[in-house]
Amino acid sequence: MGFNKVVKNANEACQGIEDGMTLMVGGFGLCGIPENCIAELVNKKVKELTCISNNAGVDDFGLGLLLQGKQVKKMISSYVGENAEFERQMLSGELEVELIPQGTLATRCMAAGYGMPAIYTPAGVGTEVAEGKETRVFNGKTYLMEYAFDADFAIVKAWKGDTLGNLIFRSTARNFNPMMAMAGKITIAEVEELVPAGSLDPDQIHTPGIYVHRIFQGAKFEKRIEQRTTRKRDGSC
Amino acid sequence: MGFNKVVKNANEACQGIEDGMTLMVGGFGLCGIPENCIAELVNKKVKELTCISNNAGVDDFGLGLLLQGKQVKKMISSYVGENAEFERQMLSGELEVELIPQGTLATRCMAAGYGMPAIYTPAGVGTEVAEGKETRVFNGKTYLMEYAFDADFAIVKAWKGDTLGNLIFRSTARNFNPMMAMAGKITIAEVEELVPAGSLDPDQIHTPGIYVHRIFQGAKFEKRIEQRTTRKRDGSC
Amino acid sequence: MLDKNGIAKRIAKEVKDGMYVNLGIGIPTLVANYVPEGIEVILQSENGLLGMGPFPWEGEEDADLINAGKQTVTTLPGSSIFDSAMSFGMIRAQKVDLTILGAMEVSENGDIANWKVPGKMVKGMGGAMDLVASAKNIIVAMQHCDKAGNSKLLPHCTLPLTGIHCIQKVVTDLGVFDIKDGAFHLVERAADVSIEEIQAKTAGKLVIPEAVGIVQ
Amino acid sequence: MLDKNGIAKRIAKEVKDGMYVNLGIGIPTLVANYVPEGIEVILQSENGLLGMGPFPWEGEEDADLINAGKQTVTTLPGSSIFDSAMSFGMIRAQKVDLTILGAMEVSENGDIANWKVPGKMVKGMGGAMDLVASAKNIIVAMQHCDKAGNSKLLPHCTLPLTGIHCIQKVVTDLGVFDIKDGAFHLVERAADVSIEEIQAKTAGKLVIPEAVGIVQ
Repeated sequence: MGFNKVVKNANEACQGIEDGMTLMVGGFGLCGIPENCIAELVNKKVKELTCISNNAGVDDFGLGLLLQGKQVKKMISSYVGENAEFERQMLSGELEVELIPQGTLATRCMAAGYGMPAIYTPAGVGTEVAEGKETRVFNGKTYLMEYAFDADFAIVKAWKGDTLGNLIFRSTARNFNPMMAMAGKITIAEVEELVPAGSLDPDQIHTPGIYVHRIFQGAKFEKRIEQRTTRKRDGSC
Repeated sequence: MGFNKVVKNANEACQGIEDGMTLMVGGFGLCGIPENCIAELVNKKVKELTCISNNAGVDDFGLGLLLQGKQVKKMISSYVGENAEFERQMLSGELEVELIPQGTLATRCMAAGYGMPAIYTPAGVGTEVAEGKETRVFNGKTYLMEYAFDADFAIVKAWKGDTLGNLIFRSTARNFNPMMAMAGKITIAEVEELVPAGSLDPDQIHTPGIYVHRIFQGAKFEKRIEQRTTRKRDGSC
Repeated sequence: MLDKNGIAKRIAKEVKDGMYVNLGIGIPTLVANYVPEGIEVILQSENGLLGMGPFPWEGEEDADLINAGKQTVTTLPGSSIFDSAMSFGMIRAQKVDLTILGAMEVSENGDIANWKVPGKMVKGMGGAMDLVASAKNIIVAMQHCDKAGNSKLLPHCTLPLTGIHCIQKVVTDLGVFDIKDGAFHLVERAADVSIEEIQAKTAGKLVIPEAVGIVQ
Repeated sequence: MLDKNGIAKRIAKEVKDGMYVNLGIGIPTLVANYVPEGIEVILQSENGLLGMGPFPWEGEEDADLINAGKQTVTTLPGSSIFDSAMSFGMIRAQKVDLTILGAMEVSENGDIANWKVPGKMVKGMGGAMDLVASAKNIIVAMQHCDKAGNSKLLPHCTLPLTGIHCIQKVVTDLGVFDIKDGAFHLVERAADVSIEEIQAKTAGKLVIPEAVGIVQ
């Protein structure tokens, strides 16, 4: 009854994700990625996926795991380095890759979430990204028209979430997650901590629950670091 | 030196606002309006203003005070009731009024803040709001193209702000303030409490300081209530 | 004939469990009072509040917490606050399941006029044009006739439009009407109102099915 | 000839007090180390961080806090975090005052190529196309010639473009060049580099003013 958004686990959350679907997957690099749902998609062996995600993970983590299983037909990303299997599949033609500017990717997600069918951005004007796209001049500057994305599912990772689907992200693990959360036809959120409705300050919610259809507390978060850079205690960099 | 955004008071904050300028003024009704700057604009007697604001205040508060002083040439709003002087000036032709849908107003502010020259919205299609505007069909639905606003100053009110201009809004006093804060060529923020940089949680900042050029703690906030509706203690409405 | 509360009560039956609902000012606001037991809905107020609660207790009014009608309200556990751009974003993206609002006129093809009367002071459309242009499910609550006795269910709206081809259902003091295929389809009538009276008072094309229910 | 740190040090002089700055990967990142005393800047990282601090102390890395190069970083007092849409919104709206990035080629009309080499694995443009299309003030940091000795300051870029007519200034191991009126204008040369060498190694149109400074 009511707003029954809480599901038991990633398996239940990913019900209905089928071969050939388009998925948005949150995260920047390995930061803020929905680890539990990605693992479930690997288990599920769902195939021919189109994944909209800023990056494609590394060989043995993140979306790289789906690539290992040859589950991805097409990646729509802004940057896909750091992944040998990705490179192999791309060069062999097994994997279709559409590279688009990072801000364009973010804004096309936002457009979907905000019910705007298209947006204008100057990113890519005069480059191969502009090929086949409509351009338009406003105030003397040329912009490309870019369409809102259309995703069957959006899978995001948040820090805290409540039973009504309200989400709070932590630090730069926010990145693409809020826009994707808004943009999915069905949005799945995995959270580090699931709390009762009323536990979160209404002023501090990043994603209102209206956008989130299923929510669960992830069994485990590895939160792998891609580039561990530190200062040594002696003061040098 | 550095990021010198803190100004003493409304007088200093409003330096440079001149006759004929276009101002965005935050707030919804009398909720979340920059009371101190409005009072300063009255003192300043600056005239021929174009004000982009969802509402026009009431006769003796909010933007109504500027109307009393005949300082406004044009209002761009979605709803302007509750204001007899407004009505008089509008009917006499002294005041130009452009009424636009509330979501269009919000989104045209956002577009300015996000560097998007125009957006598409279905609001107003087939109505007089669409007159003279370009329409376009996406996926079988008709949208109007609406341009980003262009404002000389945006004047907003926040709950807390820090010396670097980071803002946090409280409850529904948020409304139009964040988008307008992003959209002004120069953005002035008056806050109930000005705190040192580092006092606010980076994850919980609604408006990053990069958008805010001047900030001060308001001398006094009346926070008038327009429609005081309550439940009686005996349980009836 | 249904009074305002009767109209609100009838509309409340259209509200399904788990819906996000936006209620306009006037009769629509009353709908919240009649949502049946066991049906949970979350109210969206387009000034930036999801999970609108009841009016505050006397003395607990918060100037910073109002609804789109500028009335002091409260939050509920699980409420969220957002800016106006996100608020209308969620409306445009059809995340709000049901919109209930008043009207001056509705036409047989689903057009609505509810914001402007030529010659009278125009206050503005507020969020109404956004709501009617975007919502997937809109119910209009209004009186069947204006004060002069003229039908408000028309072949074409005579007042400036708020939106076109957008209204699916109208509930008036006389009955319940679905709008489809360019006509008002009578679904239910008020207990003390005859089909003849409805016919007489409906200027737009009216379809009377074989079975017409009674508004309960 | 300037080494990488020399290039970074020279670019740091272009950084003015109170600027919001976005630094690309490589030499641009080094610029932060040379911002003069008394000059305060705030670094924007396009993955959603304003006020980027230094790398964390060993053992204090936070997997949730990285920069656009995916390196672990820290926040500073007054930092703010936001989503990618707002991040690129502030870039598009030119709220970021200065962008410093690397390049494979720059042309005399300000075009830049820095994301793709045909025949090689293409990793993607990341945020570079957004940055170069929007920033009002862009400085390129790069080697003057590629490993084969070919000039990277060209009449026209030969590699796929990242952006057009967008670069105002280039700092290389040989000197400092303003791009305007369809030419590279030599502003300063490295102390041990002759104007003749610069002329020999610059394929694009080069303008040598009467007075050419020495990079300090």
